[in-house]
Amino acid sequence: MTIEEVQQEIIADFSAYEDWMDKYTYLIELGNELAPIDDAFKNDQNLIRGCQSRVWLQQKLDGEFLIFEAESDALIVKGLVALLLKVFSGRTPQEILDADPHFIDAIGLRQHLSPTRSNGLMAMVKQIKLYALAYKQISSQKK
Amino acid sequence: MTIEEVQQEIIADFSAYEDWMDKYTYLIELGNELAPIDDAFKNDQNLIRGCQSRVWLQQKLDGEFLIFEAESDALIVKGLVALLLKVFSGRTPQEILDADPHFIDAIGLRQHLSPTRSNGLMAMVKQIKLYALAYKQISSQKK
Amino acid sequence: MGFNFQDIRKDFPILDQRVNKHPWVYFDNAATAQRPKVVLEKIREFSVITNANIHRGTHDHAIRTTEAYENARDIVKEFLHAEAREEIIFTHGTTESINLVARSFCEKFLTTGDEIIVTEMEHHANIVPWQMACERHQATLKVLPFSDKGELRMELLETLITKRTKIIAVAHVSNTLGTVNPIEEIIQIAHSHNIPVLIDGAQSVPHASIDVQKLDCDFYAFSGHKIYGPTGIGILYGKRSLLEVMPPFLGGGEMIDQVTFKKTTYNELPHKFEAGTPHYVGAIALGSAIQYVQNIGLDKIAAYEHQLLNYATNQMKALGDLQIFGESPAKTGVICFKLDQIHPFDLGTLLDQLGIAVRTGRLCADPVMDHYQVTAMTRASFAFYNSEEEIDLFIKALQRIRSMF
Amino acid sequence: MGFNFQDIRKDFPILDQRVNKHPWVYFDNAATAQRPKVVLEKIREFSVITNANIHRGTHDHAIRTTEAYENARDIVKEFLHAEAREEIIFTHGTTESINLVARSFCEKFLTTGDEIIVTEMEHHANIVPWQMACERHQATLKVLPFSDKGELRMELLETLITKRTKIIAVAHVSNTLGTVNPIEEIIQIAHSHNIPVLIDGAQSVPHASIDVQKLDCDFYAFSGHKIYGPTGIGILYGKRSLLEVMPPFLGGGEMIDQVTFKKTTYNELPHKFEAGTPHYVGAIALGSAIQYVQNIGLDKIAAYEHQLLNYATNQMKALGDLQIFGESPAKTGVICFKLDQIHPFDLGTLLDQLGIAVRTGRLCADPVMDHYQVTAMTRASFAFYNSEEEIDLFIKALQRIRSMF
Ligand SMILES: Cc1ncc(COP(=O)(O)O)c(C=O)c1O
Ligand SMILES: Cc1ncc(COP(=O)(O)O)c(C=O)c1O
Repeated sequence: MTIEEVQQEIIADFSAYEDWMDKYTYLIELGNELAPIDDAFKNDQNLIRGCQSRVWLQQKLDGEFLIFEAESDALIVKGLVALLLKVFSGRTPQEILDADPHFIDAIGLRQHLSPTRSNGLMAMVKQIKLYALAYKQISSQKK
Repeated sequence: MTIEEVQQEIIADFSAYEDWMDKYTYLIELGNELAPIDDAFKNDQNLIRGCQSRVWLQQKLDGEFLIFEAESDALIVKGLVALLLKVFSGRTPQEILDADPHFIDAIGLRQHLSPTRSNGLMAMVKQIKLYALAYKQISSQKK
Repeated sequence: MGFNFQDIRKDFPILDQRVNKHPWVYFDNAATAQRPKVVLEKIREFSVITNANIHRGTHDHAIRTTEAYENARDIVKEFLHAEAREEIIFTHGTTESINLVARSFCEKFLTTGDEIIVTEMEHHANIVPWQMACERHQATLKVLPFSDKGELRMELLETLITKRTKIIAVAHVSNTLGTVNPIEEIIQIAHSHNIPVLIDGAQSVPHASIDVQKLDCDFYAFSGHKIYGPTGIGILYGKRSLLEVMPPFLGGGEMIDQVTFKKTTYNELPHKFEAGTPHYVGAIALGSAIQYVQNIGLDKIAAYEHQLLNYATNQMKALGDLQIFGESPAKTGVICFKLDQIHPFDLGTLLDQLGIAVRTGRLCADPVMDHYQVTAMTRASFAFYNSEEEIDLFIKALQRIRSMF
Repeated sequence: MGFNFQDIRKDFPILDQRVNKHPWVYFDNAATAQRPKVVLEKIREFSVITNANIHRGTHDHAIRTTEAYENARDIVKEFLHAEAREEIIFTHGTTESINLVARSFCEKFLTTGDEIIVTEMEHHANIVPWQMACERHQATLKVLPFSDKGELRMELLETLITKRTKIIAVAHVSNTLGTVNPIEEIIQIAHSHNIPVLIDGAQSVPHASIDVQKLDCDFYAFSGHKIYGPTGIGILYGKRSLLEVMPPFLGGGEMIDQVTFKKTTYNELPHKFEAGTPHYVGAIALGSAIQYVQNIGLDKIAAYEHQLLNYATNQMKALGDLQIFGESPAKTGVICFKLDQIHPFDLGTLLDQLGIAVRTGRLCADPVMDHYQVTAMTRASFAFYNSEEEIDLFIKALQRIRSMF
């Protein structure tokens, strides 16, 4: 599935819930299902600091694809992190750079990504893009 | 005339003027008529500082009476100074301490004496009272 | 309850709204209070009817605005029971008030090797300015700890005081634990060593009447926006004898007497510490806010809020697996807590979905977080316009949220 | 005139009143401007509809207030044409903005024997903070004089600059002489010596559009209340590279990253310089005020005000025996003058009796008073909501008052 297809799928999933509390219940579920990352990677270097919740982000290259793992100490944030991973993990740097996570807006969770929010999600997206840019430059130098 | 009688006379004088501009014209007249004080006395020691206009106040004892001379660089203030001198100059310290210059209020110039005004008049009245207090204490010590 | 609750709610029309389809329950009062109509009316009056810059004006609007501003100072003076109006300085909030003292007092009195004492339960506003002052003057910051119950360990105070202690800064009421600190005792002990005391009153003035002369504190700071007044205005009370000898804080218009490039002399109190155009609209409206709570009666407010605190505490404890941080018997309507293992961010987000506004996070009190070894807390804080019915909604919401995890 | 005057007057209902039985003529705009309805509407909105303390909030009102506050920062950023929003600091006014720099910049960069240059025409707000800084750091304040015509003696600037010059602080527009200073040239000269420049924009932003990147100034300060916004709010623009290395000014909430008693780290820009609860209502309303003047168009405003200035200047000169202080061809709508030998206090008092509000006194510019050897001045200053008819009333009033002496 392309990034866009994944986003559409998420939007469809969420459209099943009319009530906000149900959306959050689903997010919490997603958060609970997300595989925890190894405690060893929950270090300062991987920490994306929001004022309220913390997000740890970890990346590695698998062939031409960038694999991300992430976790948060707040479950709702973790649910959102799971969605972002679905969209961004396992993509090429170029795909990541071209993508706009518009699904967040579409499912009505825009406020969680606004620059004035302090849950670290905005910073996580930025960080993912930065990694993508870095890998893209490295691989173009290799050629 | 007692202090009270002088105040009543001033109030009567001012009641002749209906228009504010006429009252101020009269004040300016009073200011112009006020005998200037000797430049030698216009020193820092006699200066009562307001932010906008300056008042110089000079005092001496004549028998049991306190004689004040004063001047201001602003004519309206000088007119008000002239009125205050009419009321307070040539009185005994006790008379001065007992007096309340209510005429200012009665002729509608209260705002010029309010503590937030910076023309130095409020400070002048305070200073006159302080001199009166000082002389009273000195004379009671002599006895 | 000693006052007509329905009437009071009418003074706060903002409270009558729905948020996320639920009736709005505002339990974030310790962060900022809502403003009654009279305050907004006053702001309107000094924008639409009368407005001019204050002081030195010779025209009608300038005179009226100046009088209203200075009248507000008198209101604050009476409210705090200060000895003189010159002891009331308008600042922009508690934070600026404390910074003013930390700069000016320390510039005058703090030298290398001196010490300052604060407590472990202070808001950052009553820690960081002192840390910065200590850094500038090579002095040391010492900390009076609190017990897990949330009470200052008063028995340690004397052991912290030395000949080098120059000032003690302590909150009247903690913004996290709600504890009402024994400031009378602290002031007495400090004064027996000739040490002045600054009281951070941000969380106390909205809930209790204050008498700075009886307390004999040397400085008292609070914010307008927490006492139902506007933002951007605050108060520093200082004893005249100290304010007189402290150097000015900010330089500019109004705080000077005469300026020449050779030598500038400063104005008298209180103007010496009020540089530039003050937030005169805010000051005037703060006066209205204070009169508003005085009209209701601070004792009545305190009693009612205490009732809310007890009601909420009991209901919350009945939920089980709910930890309350701060359980001093002397406590205002501030409850920091933890529900199960739910992260405060999640809890705050979900409460908001149910129309309930609480504050979550580190609450500008990192040392308190560290004390309890948590990364964040959830705080519900009450004002006299809140009700037991609202607490019931809150409790129901907690139960519902708990079931989601 | 390029905009509909009648419509504009409707935005300022305060102007439609009588003072002392005369139609009120407000010519004290340089002291503080009146606020259009939209500004008051915004204040109302963030008191009656939405209100919560900003940042770190997880609830609806906190989020909306935070967004409005940060949006106001973006408005200011666009208005000043700054490169980044991090370079826009909310302060409480020009005075605080300049003091912030005078404290923080000087703490970092000023050492014994260094020098600071200001000009002879500065407002006290741009003199006293530097004098205080010089005193703290044993540095010297040097002064660029102005000519009797009211223009900076630019030929002397190079002679004042030495290797020890650490900063130059100058008004964009003088609050007494009205002179628009050649700040581009000053900045160029300063930068050729690697000296940063602070511009006091209190009297310029309401009357001209500003591009801090084109100007290449290092700091730019202004006040909300002079640009039709609320009191208690102001702006400091600073180049990021400088703000980054300057130590914080005030300590407290929001400006920190992490606080422990051992070590406190500071937040990123712009928060590093915004300690405590900001005057968020004021900041949001300032955003509205800026949008309001932008909608009218600052170029149109400037052109119209210039027309008023010329009209008034010509009428006043025609009175004879009237001295105008400041006759630079580059001038805004500010006229300081002396009529016959009439004391400004008298003149101001009598103008007020005729409904006309002007400012009198030393105008927070003692050195300007000393330059012309007067104890006070009378100042009429115009805004775009003033008219030639009002100037006619003013001239008639001057004639009438003159006849009284
Ligand atoms: C040129 C200039 N600088 C600074 C200030 C100080 O501004 P504020 O009093 O708003 O801080 C003023 C206003 O009086 C001014 O005209
Ligand atoms: C105890 C305490 N001190 C200081 C402050 C800071 O007040 P402000 O942000 O209004 O300056 C607060 C408010 O958060 C507080 O609760």
